[in-house]
Amino acid sequence: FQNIKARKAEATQNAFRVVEVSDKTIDPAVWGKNYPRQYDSYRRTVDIERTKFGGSEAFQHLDDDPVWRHIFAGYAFGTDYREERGHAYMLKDQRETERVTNPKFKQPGACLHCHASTLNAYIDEGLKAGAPAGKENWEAQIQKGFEVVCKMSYSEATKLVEHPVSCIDCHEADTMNLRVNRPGFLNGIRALAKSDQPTPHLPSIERWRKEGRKGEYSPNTEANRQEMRSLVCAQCHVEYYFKGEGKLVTFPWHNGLKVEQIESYYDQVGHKDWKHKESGADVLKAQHPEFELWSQGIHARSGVSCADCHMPYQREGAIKVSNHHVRSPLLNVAQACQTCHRIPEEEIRARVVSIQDRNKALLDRAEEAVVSLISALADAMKRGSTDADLKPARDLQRKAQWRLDFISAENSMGFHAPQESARILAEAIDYARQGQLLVLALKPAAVTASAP
Amino acid sequence: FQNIKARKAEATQNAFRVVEVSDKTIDPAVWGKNYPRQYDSYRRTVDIERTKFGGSEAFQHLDDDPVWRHIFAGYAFGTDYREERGHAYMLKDQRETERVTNPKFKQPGACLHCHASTLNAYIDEGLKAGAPAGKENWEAQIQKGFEVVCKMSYSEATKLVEHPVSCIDCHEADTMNLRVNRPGFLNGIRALAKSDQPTPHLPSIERWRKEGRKGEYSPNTEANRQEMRSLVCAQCHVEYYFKGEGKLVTFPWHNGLKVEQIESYYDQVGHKDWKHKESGADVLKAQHPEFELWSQGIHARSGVSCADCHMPYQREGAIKVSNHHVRSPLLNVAQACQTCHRIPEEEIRARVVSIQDRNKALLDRAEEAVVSLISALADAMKRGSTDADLKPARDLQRKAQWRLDFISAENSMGFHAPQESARILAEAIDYARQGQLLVLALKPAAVTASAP
Amino acid sequence: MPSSVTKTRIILGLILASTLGLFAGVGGYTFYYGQGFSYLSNDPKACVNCHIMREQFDGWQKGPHHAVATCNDCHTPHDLIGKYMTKAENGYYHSKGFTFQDFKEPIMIKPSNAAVLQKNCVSCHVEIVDGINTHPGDPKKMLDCVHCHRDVGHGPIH
Ligand code: HEC
Ligand code: HEC
Ligand code: HEC
Ligand code: HEC
Ligand code: HEC
Ligand code: HEC
Ligand code: HEC
Ligand code: HEC
Ligand code: HEC
Ligand code: HEC
Ligand code: HEC
Ligand code: HEC
Ligand code: HEC
Ligand code: HEC
Ligand SMILES: [Ca+2]
Ligand SMILES: [Ca+2]
Repeated sequence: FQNIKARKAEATQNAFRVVEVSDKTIDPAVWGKNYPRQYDSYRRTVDIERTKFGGSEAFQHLDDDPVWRHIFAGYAFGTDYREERGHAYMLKDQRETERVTNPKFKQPGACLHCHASTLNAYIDEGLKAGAPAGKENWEAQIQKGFEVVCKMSYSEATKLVEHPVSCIDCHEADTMNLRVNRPGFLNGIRALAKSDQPTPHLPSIERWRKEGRKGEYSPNTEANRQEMRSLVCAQCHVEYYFKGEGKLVTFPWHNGLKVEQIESYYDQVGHKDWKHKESGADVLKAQHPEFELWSQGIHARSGVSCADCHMPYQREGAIKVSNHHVRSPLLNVAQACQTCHRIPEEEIRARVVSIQDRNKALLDRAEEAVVSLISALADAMKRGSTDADLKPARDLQRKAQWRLDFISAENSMGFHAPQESARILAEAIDYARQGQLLVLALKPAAVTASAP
Repeated sequence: FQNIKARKAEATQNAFRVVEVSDKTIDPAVWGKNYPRQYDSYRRTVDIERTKFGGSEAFQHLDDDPVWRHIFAGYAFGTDYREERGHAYMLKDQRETERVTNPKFKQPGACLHCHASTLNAYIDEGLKAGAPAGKENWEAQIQKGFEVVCKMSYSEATKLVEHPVSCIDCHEADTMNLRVNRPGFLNGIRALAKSDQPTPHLPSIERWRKEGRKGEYSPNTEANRQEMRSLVCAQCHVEYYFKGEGKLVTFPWHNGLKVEQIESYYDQVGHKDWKHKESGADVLKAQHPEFELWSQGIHARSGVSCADCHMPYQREGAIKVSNHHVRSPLLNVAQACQTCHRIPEEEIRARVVSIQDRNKALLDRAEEAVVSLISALADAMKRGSTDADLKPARDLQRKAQWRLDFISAENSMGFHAPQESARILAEAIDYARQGQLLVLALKPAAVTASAP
Repeated sequence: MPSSVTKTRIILGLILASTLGLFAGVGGYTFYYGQGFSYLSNDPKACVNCHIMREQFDGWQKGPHHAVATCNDCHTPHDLIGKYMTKAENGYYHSKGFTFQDFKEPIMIKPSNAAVLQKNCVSCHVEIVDGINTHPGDPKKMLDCVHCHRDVGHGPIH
């Protein structure tokens, strides 16, 4: 009966603070004294466990599927691209990847935006650079420091931080309310709000528009709690590029969140990530567009947030706390899914796998098409076709590869929006094959080799 | 008192019968005397109302999207292919379509399997043809009569029937329980049961297999009620072909219900629907695979039956009855969707439209690819390429066109299984473009014209 | 029809049985401390004594039946004997689960209790479902109310 008593006690107990924490407290261990349950689960992000397509074992994707060495030929990702793992590793993995350690890549401080607890580093650098002091200038300080840190060299900038994402990056210290602070995100979500793209999954943006688009859309004051449970993740789990010489981390949401809307933004600003080594095409790299893909799915539309699945409530004795062991929900189906889907665990797993297997089959198909186009272009170059000849086919490679990579770099293997992922891959296939047709139409006889 | 109530509820059919109806009663008006509510809604299937992609206005698809005259070139469907409408019209529309009236098509009695209340016609013809009498030989009589009727000429056979699908085609007269009787379906579902393809949405088949596959799987005795609420529809809303000289209506489920599994069956038996007039390819025609596509979707997996959405319960004064006005659920969202999805009607519509719009965009893309391949083949033939040259590309047309038509002929514009539909269309695009590459590789210079 | 005397005997016996059920689960102290006797009442609070039932209670309060049906109306048979038998059995699981915290969350209804539930739906709604062949209790022929009316008890789940 001890524990029935204990449980009655717990029921009436709420976390009271043993130490003071403030916006300046970076070390999660200190916060942990006040919130031991959240802290304990937070620390478990070091755990390593694999799932069929995801999980937290940092295997080398380039060995897993060597085709990608071709697709990334001439780019940093062609040297080292691993499966991502838990939050605890984000800083270490960035510091150690060959994409950083290999001097020829000269990475900027911008990289840290999403790999460390940078909030206070931004504020300190901002103040140093002359941003006005005082809480009311909080964002001005962040934005200023952000500009300073982005253009630093990575080796210099990384000295300014010591922790992976920490409590302070998602929470406001006094109230523990969720709070977003990443400048790349704040600027990106405002650009999205300014556009006319419907956002049924982000009602606060549609409200802000209806109420006359006054000033700037500000998530921390306008978004409701359920939206914030996704927006804190959208500070990092998104597509981005480094804008101009300042290397400013920029989220390309100005025309909307869909794959072709992001592409149209890149085309407008004339952005390319690199010139493809084998085909000579100006191509784009997609990075972890979880937020963007989720936005197109039925869960987002139904108001289901990232945290609902990746940080589900977990009973700790009498009270329920958010599980800060952020990971694949497939490692935790009961809490992550069954609260909403009252069906057996095996059935839930089977549904996910059938969605992911379909997506994987299309992904392989699209890979094959894109690689065939790359070889076709390479052959044509060898045979001396001119840039003018090849321009139309290279443009198609850019379109096709962007779509293929968008779904490949997205980390749910299509789950976050199954139909949309399939649509995107279908377009990737179509553009790649059309590109092959253009090449073949150039100097036909010689290239039949590269036909499938 | 509770018990009296309970017993009342268990009494299967308490709507007391004013007239006797039996398995021989074909005329729905007679049944209607006992079940006026169901009869009234049944008669409303004459109503005409359009939805964005469906509804019951029998417009001419070939005018709506003339591309299909090319795709169906040389086949009956190239002359007349309309949007389908309510059950009340099924016999009339069949009798009046140019696919029947135009003598050059010589349609068989087989056509009636799904367009009239044929149960008693089958039984009578069966008995005449010497099938053993007596209720215990019910199915033997049906199968025998089925063979007789299928090979008759349409004009001869159609004299044997006078009603569209009627009560007796879905119900057993004494109990009013659902009952399936169409021989094409009975044979098809047994073939499926015999295969090893998982059927998570049809638990009774998996049970029959687990229990040692004794005898033949028999839906009327094995399937539970929720399954029957879909199986009665699967008597007709399925892909089929006429087997051999006997023109037996056959459901190609021997290798499973997926698009490529049906294709593999047709390849095994060497079936083609016609030789394409412009390209010379041996192609297949897909017809209304609603049951097959639904089988791949999340609703089927969740035990949601056709009747749940297309015949939802409707309050009629003190009691509720199944709405026999079978139609687009979008004309009846409140009953069809909202009991399960407690969200505003406009939001439900918006979700369907976003799924259907995505599907339509892919459908247009796949159409363009298939038509490009057809033109490429036609050009090559003009330039005198041999059948041997063209065989590989024609095989790809068969694969591509089969997939395109499967989703086009299916009537939910992708809703019944959104991701699966997109997957199928992606494959259609890939095969069609690969076919173009093969043609282009043959006699290149001359055909650049047909490149996109 | 048993005489009123034998009837009270039966009831007393059943109370004992269900009490034993709880004893079997955890022993008398839990039963007493967890306000076991109120478990035999119709008061929803009897259920919510276990904070574990809190969610369902909150849901029920928001649900359409709040005003018309209590927990027992849906979750225990409406005839006396079955009622206390069910409670004895569930009492065992519940106390055991609550004490040893060995039950799986989220809590999901067991098939046996789902059948009880279905019977109760039908018995209250016998008029409106009069026309639709409900077949309560027959797993093959039964039309599962909750398949479509998942949220009547505890509000929308999503
Ligand atoms: C409805 C549940 C659900 C929602 C909502 C959801 N996810 Fe996921 N997420 C999943 C599933 C399931 C997977 C696949 C996991 C696997 O394959 O092991 C996944 C995978 C991921 C992965 C890769 C995990 C791994 O194991 O490698 C990341 C990162 C991710 N999601 C981030 C997000 C973000 C950010 C959001 C919100 C913008 C989000 N998810 C919303 C269910 C969800
Ligand atoms: C400050 C940036 C940042 C924020 C904020 C952030 N993430 Fe992450 N997340 C990362 C990085 C970086 C990784 C990869 C770490 C690595 O591989 O070393 C990651 C990894 C993950 C993974 C993969 C874990 C695994 O086992 O593979 C999941 C799932 C995930 N995050 C979900 C979320 C969710 C949900 C949120 C919001 C509640 C969130 N993240 C907030 C940066 C962030
Ligand atoms: C806008 C946020 C953001 C920025 C900026 C960012 N990352 Fe990441 N990074 C993530 C997230 C989220 C993940 C986990 C998901 C994934 O791996 O796809 C990740 C994963 C990684 C990983 C582990 C998986 C892998 O790719 O091997 C490495 C290494 C990495 N990032 C390095 C970098 C480097 C180097 C830069 C700068 C050039 C950078 N990141 C910039 C958000 C970011
Ligand atoms: C990647 C983002 C992220 C990080 C980092 C993070 N949290 Fe949270 N935390 C959340 C989210 C999301 C919630 C749910 C908030 C809500 O529902 O309003 C939450 C909720 C909480 C709550 C409220 C009670 C609960 O469990 O729901 C506490 C307390 C908390 N976190 C403490 C911490 C502490 C301590 C740390 C650092 C050790 C931390 N969090 C780090 C995202 C984060
Ligand atoms: C907070 C509630 C909630 C959570 C948590 C949740 N879902 Fe869902 N899920 C929904 C809703 C709402 C829908 C949309 C359909 C509907 O309205 O019922 C849905 C739809 C689905 C679908 C069908 C749509 C599709 O994309 O194919 C699948 C599969 C699914 N969920 C799986 C999962 C899995 C796996 C998890 C856990 C990783 C999960 N869900 C977590 C609420 C949730
Ligand atoms: C979850 C609900 C749902 C289920 C289950 C379902 N359908 Fe549908 N069905 C729809 C919707 C929505 C449409 C699209 C209607 C439209 O576009 O107007 C549709 C369209 C159709 C159409 C074309 C209707 C028209 O207006 O032209 C037919 C025929 C059809 N379904 C038959 C079936 C059959 C047969 C089954 C079972 C094998 C089935 N459906 C299962 C929802 C459903
Ligand atoms: C005996 C064959 C047969 C059976 C059984 C059958 N259908 Fe049909 N159904 C048809 C035919 C034929 C049409 C087209 C009629 C026409 O266009 O003239 C049709 C049309 C429809 C339509 C389109 C209505 C419209 O307005 O466009 C829907 C929806 C539909 N059926 C659903 C169902 C459902 C659900 C079931 C089972 C409860 C079912 N059908 C049973 C043969 C059948
Ligand atoms: C296996 C069942 C089945 C058989 C056999 C069948 N039909 Fe149908 N038919 C349907 C269904 C279901 C529909 C409604 C769905 C649709 O139109 O796609 C339909 C619709 C039609 C329509 C109206 C829409 C249109 O296509 O113009 C015509 C006309 C028609 N069928 C003629 C025929 C003819 C002629 C034959 C024989 C060659 C035939 N049917 C054989 C089931 C069948
Ligand atoms: C296309 C198939 C089909 C046809 C034709 C059909 N029904 Fe039904 N009927 C159903 C389905 C499906 C149900 C639901 C049965 C269940 O839930 O077990 C049903 C249910 C019923 C019920 C039980 C009460 C109810 O409403 O659910 C009655 C009575 C009934 N139908 C009468 C008729 C009458 C009278 C006719 C002819 C005028 C008819 N049916 C024609 C499919 C059909
Ligand atoms: C008898 C219950 C039931 C009915 C009726 C029903 N649904 Fe669903 N629906 C579900 C279930 C169960 C899921 C799977 C996700 C989940 O578990 O919540 C789902 C999933 C969905 C999804 C997400 C999956 C996908 O395919 O994208 C959509 C959209 C949807 N339903 C729309 C509809 C529409 C529109 C109707 C009416 C035409 C309808 N539903 C009728 C139970 C139902
Ligand atoms: C002693 C604490 C306690 C009390 C009092 C209690 N419950 Fe429970 N209940 C539980 C626990 C623990 C579980 C989970 C048991 C399991 O899943 O094995 C549970 C599970 C259930 C379930 C779902 C699982 C099943 O067995 O079907 C239902 C329904 C239920 N309770 C209803 C009730 C009702 C109605 C009452 C009041 C008459 C009640 N409970 C009183 C602790 C309690
Ligand atoms: C003790 C009697 C009782 C029991 C048991 C009961 N109900 Fe009810 N139910 C009612 C009454 C009385 C109403 C009318 C309440 C109102 O209209 O506000 C009602 C209303 C409803 C409604 C209409 C309100 C809504 O949610 O749309 C539905 C549906 C319903 N019940 C289904 C069920 C189902 C399913 C069950 C079993 C899981 C059930 N009922 C159990 C008495 C009961
Ligand atoms: C296949 C889905 C389905 C099943 C199964 C089902 N219902 Fe319903 N029920 C409905 C629909 C749809 C309505 C709404 C009818 C209307 O609004 O005209 C409804 C209406 C009701 C109502 C009246 C609601 C109101 O607003 O007054 C009650 C009570 C009810 N059902 C009880 C039950 C019971 C009890 C069972 C089990 C025997 C059951 N239902 C099974 C779909 C279903
Ligand atoms: C109107 C009928 C009704 C009433 C009143 C009702 N429930 Fe329920 N209960 C349900 C239904 C329906 C379910 C879901 C069963 C299922 O999912 O199949 C359920 C499920 C449960 C579960 C299991 C959790 C789950 O989702 O499966 C528990 C525990 C529970 N109820 C407890 C209670 C308690 C405690 C009360 C009183 C506060 C109560 N119920 C009142 C109808 C009711
Ligand atoms: Ca991972
Ligand atoms: Ca129609």
